[in-house]
Amino acid sequence: MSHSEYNTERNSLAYSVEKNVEVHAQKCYQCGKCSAGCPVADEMDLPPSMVMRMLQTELAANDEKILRSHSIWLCVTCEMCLSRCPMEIDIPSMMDFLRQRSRSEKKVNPKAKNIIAFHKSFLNSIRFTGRLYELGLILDYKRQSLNMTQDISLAPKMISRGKLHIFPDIIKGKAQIARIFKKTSN
Amino acid sequence: MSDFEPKVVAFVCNWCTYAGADLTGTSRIKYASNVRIIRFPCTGRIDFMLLLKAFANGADGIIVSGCHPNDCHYTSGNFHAKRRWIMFKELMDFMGIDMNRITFSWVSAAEGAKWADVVNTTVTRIRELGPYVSYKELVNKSVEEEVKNE
Amino acid sequence: MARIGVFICHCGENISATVDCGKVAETIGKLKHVAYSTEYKYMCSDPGQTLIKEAIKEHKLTGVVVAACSPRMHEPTFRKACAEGGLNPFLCEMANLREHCSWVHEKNDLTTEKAIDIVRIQVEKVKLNSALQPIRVPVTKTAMVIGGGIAGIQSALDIANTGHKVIMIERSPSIGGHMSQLSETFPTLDCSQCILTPRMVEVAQHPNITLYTYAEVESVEGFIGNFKVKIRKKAKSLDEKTCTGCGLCTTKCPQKKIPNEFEQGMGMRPAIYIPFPQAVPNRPVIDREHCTYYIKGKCKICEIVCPTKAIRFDQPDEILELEIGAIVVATGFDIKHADFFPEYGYGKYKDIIDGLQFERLASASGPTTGAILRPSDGQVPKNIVFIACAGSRDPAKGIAYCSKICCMYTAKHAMLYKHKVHEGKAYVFYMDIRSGGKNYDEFVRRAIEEDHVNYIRGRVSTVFERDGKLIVKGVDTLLGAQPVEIVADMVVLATAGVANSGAEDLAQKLHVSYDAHKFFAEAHPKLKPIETNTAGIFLAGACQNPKDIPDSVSQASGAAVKVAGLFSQNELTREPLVAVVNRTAPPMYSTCVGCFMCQSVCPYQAIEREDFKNREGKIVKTVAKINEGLCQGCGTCVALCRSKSIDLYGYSNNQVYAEVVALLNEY
Amino acid sequence: MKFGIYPGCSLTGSARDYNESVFALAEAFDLEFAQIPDWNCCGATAAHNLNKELSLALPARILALAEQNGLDEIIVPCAACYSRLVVTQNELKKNPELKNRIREVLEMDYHGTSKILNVIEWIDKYIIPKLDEKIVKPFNYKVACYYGCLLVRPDKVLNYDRAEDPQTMDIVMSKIGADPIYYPYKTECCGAGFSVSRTDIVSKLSGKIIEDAEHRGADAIIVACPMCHSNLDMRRSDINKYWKTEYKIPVVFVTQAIGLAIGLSSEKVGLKRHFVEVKIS
Amino acid sequence: MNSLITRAKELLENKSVQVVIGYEAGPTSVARPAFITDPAKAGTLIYDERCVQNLAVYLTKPEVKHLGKMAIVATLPVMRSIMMLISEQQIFADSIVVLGISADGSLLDIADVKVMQGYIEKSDLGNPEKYKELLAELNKLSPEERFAFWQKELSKCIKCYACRQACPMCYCTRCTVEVNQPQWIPVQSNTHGNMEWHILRAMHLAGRCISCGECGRACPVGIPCHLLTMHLVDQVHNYFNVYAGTSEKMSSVLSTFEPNDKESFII
Repeated sequence: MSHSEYNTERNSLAYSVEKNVEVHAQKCYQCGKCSAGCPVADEMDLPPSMVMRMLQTELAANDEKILRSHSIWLCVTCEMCLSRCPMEIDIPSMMDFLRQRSRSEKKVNPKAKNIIAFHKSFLNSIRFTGRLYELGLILDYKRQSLNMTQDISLAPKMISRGKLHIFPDIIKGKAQIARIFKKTSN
Repeated sequence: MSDFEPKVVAFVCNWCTYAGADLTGTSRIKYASNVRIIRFPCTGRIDFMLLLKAFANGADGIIVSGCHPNDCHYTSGNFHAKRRWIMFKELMDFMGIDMNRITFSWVSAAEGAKWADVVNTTVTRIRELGPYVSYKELVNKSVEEEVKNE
Repeated sequence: MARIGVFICHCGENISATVDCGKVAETIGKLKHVAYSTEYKYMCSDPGQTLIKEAIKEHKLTGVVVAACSPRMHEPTFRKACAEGGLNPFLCEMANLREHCSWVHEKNDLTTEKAIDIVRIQVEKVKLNSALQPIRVPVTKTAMVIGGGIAGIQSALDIANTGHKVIMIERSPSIGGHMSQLSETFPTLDCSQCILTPRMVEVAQHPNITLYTYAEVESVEGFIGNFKVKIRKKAKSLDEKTCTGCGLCTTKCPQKKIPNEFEQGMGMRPAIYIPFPQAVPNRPVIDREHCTYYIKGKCKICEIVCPTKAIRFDQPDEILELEIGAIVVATGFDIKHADFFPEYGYGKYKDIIDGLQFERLASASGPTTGAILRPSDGQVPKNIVFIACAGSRDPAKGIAYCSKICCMYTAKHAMLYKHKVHEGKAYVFYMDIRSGGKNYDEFVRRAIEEDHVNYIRGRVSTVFERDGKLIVKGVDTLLGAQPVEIVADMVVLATAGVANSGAEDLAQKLHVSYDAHKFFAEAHPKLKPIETNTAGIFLAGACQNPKDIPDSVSQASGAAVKVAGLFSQNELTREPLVAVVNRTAPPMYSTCVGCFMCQSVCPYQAIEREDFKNREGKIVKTVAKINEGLCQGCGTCVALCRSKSIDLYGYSNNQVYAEVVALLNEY
Repeated sequence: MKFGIYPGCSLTGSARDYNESVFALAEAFDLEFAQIPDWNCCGATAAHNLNKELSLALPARILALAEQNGLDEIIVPCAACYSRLVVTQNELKKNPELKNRIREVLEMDYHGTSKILNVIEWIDKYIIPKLDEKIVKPFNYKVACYYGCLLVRPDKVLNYDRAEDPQTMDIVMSKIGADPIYYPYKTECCGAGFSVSRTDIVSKLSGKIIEDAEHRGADAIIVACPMCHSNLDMRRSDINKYWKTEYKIPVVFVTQAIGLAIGLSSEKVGLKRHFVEVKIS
Repeated sequence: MNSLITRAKELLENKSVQVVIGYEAGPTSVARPAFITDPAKAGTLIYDERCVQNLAVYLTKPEVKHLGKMAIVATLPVMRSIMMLISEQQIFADSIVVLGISADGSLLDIADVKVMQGYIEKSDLGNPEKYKELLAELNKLSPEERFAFWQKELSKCIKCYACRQACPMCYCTRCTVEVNQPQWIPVQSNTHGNMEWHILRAMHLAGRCISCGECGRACPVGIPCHLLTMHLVDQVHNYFNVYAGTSEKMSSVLSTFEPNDKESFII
């Protein structure tokens, strides 16, 4: 079997990662330096080096575990892993891809609910105004996350320090922003 | 076309393909007897003009073969040959000369079986293509032209 | 008029079972210029060879074709027979009827036809063969060994013991190399100095070895057997013959704060110094860069105290010109230092040291007389972390290869530490343990099982300092990348082995290839690991890639055998199958037009420039010239030359052209 | 040469203090810059987590607007926005097909020619040369310079400071009289995007950063990123609750520190808006 | 082209060069080469659309070399020829003054080889547009049609070797066609031998041709032989990503290699 034939038969997650973000999981030799430097590794169900290893197996069961993991949502994109990786593997880009894939396949880990709720609220906020409306964001997030009591004491303090607008900033190009959102929705 | 026996000439390097063909012999692997081998020290030595001369002298097919990249006895002769064949092939294609009649291959001293395979596939292909009539006609016509000019 | 003799061999029945040898002999016999054609059962047998010898005389043959087995088998046999029969051996060719015909085809007319063609090709070729004489090159039986580490020492002694002269040059003031810096050696833990020092002394005392320390190669010209080498003997600023090596000057020198190279910067030395107590030669040199006299123009205390008046401040560098027959390159390696590692603090933490520094700490003759102490405060480290693969296998840092020796010396370091600090804890962060070698893996197991060194599989992300301790952050990848944080007193980096400084420069002077990492390149990775692509120059030790002592020593002895083999002859004879650039009468001199594209295809740097001058001495033409000492006869230049000014003996344009024509024309 | 500024959303809201100090410095040093007209949010972490194309399109619109208005150099005080803009510029430069696609999405021309400066680069280039003569109150404090993630990583793309133990902010601080301490947490992550959604993680990570600075005797943590600031300052009570501590070390923007050194009032540079009281003046 | 004349005059007057190679008006619609040694005659120099010949061919001619240090009016193909000739050690960079002419016909200030290299690198180095179409058309034909096309064209060849004489890169003092041991190329003109000659010529120019088209212009019977070398220019760029004549230190494609050179036909 030639290499090219082999490639066309692959439909693993690792292959998708290669195709979409040019990150080659096979480059990883499991030194663990990414996990060692990752600020949230101890919160993760699968530290970054484990995600790499599971991708390498190209087994459907492992691909599934990755897409359903909490880890991919806990990655804060601090880029420490990439900056120290001896093989220069772009784990942050890979994580972005895995998150998007996890969502598109509806495999999001339930524990990541709040994180995604926040991201969605954030994008909702700018979708209609063009800029972030922080108060709106907080209220929308509370609605989405059903986390009504959190930060209840923060908002008044922010307002008293002039750090929270009561009304949103709406840009002139908001229609264009809406179109951008529409065209890029996947 | 059943009695057509193609003439195939093989230009090979001494260290890999010639030795590989020796191994085909010591392994008693049988292959088509249409091939005639010409030995060179290295593929780097093979002048592209010789390939044209082979066709001009009636060859229906040609094999050019040497050491695999990185295995050249002289370190880099085959790399230079490779570039030469790339250019040659493109030029031949552009002039409409049938490159299906030339097989380029890497056959190492350990690849006795591959040598037999290279010869057999080439001979089979040339058998299908038939004699290189257009080239032979060109040569014959040219002889006539010369006679006319004189 | 050519008179060719053709001898068809039956090879028992190997050929005659499928090829009609009689018909071949008969058909060939009718060809133009074939004076004699015959067949015989075994051409390679004595009677067969006699047949050839007699026919040469009887039929006044000008060329011989033996149609038998592969020339790769018996060409030397038949060429020798021809020579004995009075014919130049290069007027003999073989037609391969066995491997290329009888063994690979069925018995039929086509096979016999092919056999006839095969013989015909060689007949046409041999008509155009020329009588060639083997190339003879005289051999200067003096070897030069560059580098005085263990590889150079071994090679020099082995060559010297075969009775040949050796010039050893070493750029530092003493021979000994990295091995002299080591404490104990794996896997036996015997003391490095104890096994090395006697060999160093032997070099100094050997009647066949001339040692030049503080010397470097300036230039190399010529070719195998005939190199002309210039070396620069840097001024030591003293008369070595007068100096007794008493060392008084070194104790009185007021400049004492120069980082000691031998101690890897962990100790200080004066400006006039002997690198280490066992140095060979045991004579000081003045480091002019740091000497007060050379900087400020006054001091001269060494001169005042010297009991034998040996100091020579105005001594110049000396250039020596040497005739050398073979060269062994044994320039060794270097390691990356802690400042190479941003994530481990760019070298700013005193207690993060490299492997060679640890060797000095562990050495009984080192700055701490063998006690493992923190460089920062002289305390005994209670927790020590060894980080393997520091820089090696790290493409991001430009070093993709494995440095090979680190796994073993890290195990040794951890062991030595545990032997000296019994209550201490030693951790090794590793990725893989590469301990192939005799008794090597057993050694690593001992470190783990008997000395309780804690091996953790994972790479350290960062090390930083807090409250005088080093915080080492890693993971245990065998526990699902569980975080590991060790509060260490000292960290030892098993840093990558890299090419020695100046390796590239030297390789260029020697015209020897080197790889992307500036390590010297061998001629063939498997079958010519000691040779370089320049004939007569050999490699020994870690200048080729990081190597441990046994490997370096083995290769050094191998290189010595190569040299001794070369020196076993007074002249080198080579097959004259080399390329030649034609020469014509002035004013043309050659049809070569001097584009020198051949120079860039030649793998052997065999193509030189030849200037032709007119009567006024002005250069009127520059053309290519093949150095037949270097040419290996690949012929790539021949096929490239547009004006057909280069040809190759044995495979000339005329010959190969005739073969093509012969092959296909009707007969 | 026309200079533009892209403040980003935070600077109009939760990081107004930062905004005020940037503009105060610009005023004090006679530096002019035009806000990129009608700028939009860069999309921040949310966009690149959920939608790659969107995460490129939003910053690309900002850069396209800058080009349209002839702004050759854009100052981006927010480290997060800075990172998104540079990464986008780089990504589109590498991939012409993607560039065309983004142009389509934007319905605007985009070339990626504007030079993007982060706040330290801006200070280095335009303030440092005229700084000495303006200093009236040297900032004589021990400071822990905290760079966070996005100012230095990915270093090969940003091409700004070294990723380990960066120095640019330390140098700026020492120029106004401060004593930057050795601080290994310089580039550790504060929790960034989890500011709202995972305050526990933010408290944990930011707590370590604050603890080490206090432990090493710093008088202030200096930052150049509104996200880092909000995590270390606004979230201080959560942090103290999480670690059961009473950390009081103030968190000061690098621009605020310079402002104080050249004699601007603490109101002027926005110090009064901080949650953790800044007893430095 | 006053600036060109002024510059040429100046060079000759202050003896920086002994000869200026340029163009002058001739009896036909095409300008002819001029070899100006007298500053007073610099006024006859012209540069306009009539000036098409690649003057670099004269740089290696002994009779021109004998005149002394040269200045040469150089359009892009001439500059690239000069680069090739320097890299192949046929001329020396310091023995020649380049009077560069830009694409719009104005005089360039080419102070040295570096400047020339900078100019070349900025220029479009592919085959000229007018030939690209022809090449594309030929490539669209079937192999048999191409074979027929070239047989027809090459049957016209009279072996006058004008293509060789016009080419700045064909500077060998002895050409392969003059070798008779063995006789690589038949002396007489016939279609097959003509084809062998043109293949030889194209191969010898592979990686060295700078797309000036001079060979085709020179052919008295109108064989588009420049298309052969230009096709290889495209292929060299395609396979090895280089154009000839861009640097004085460049080695030709066929005398160098990369271990990872890609091809798809060697089995």
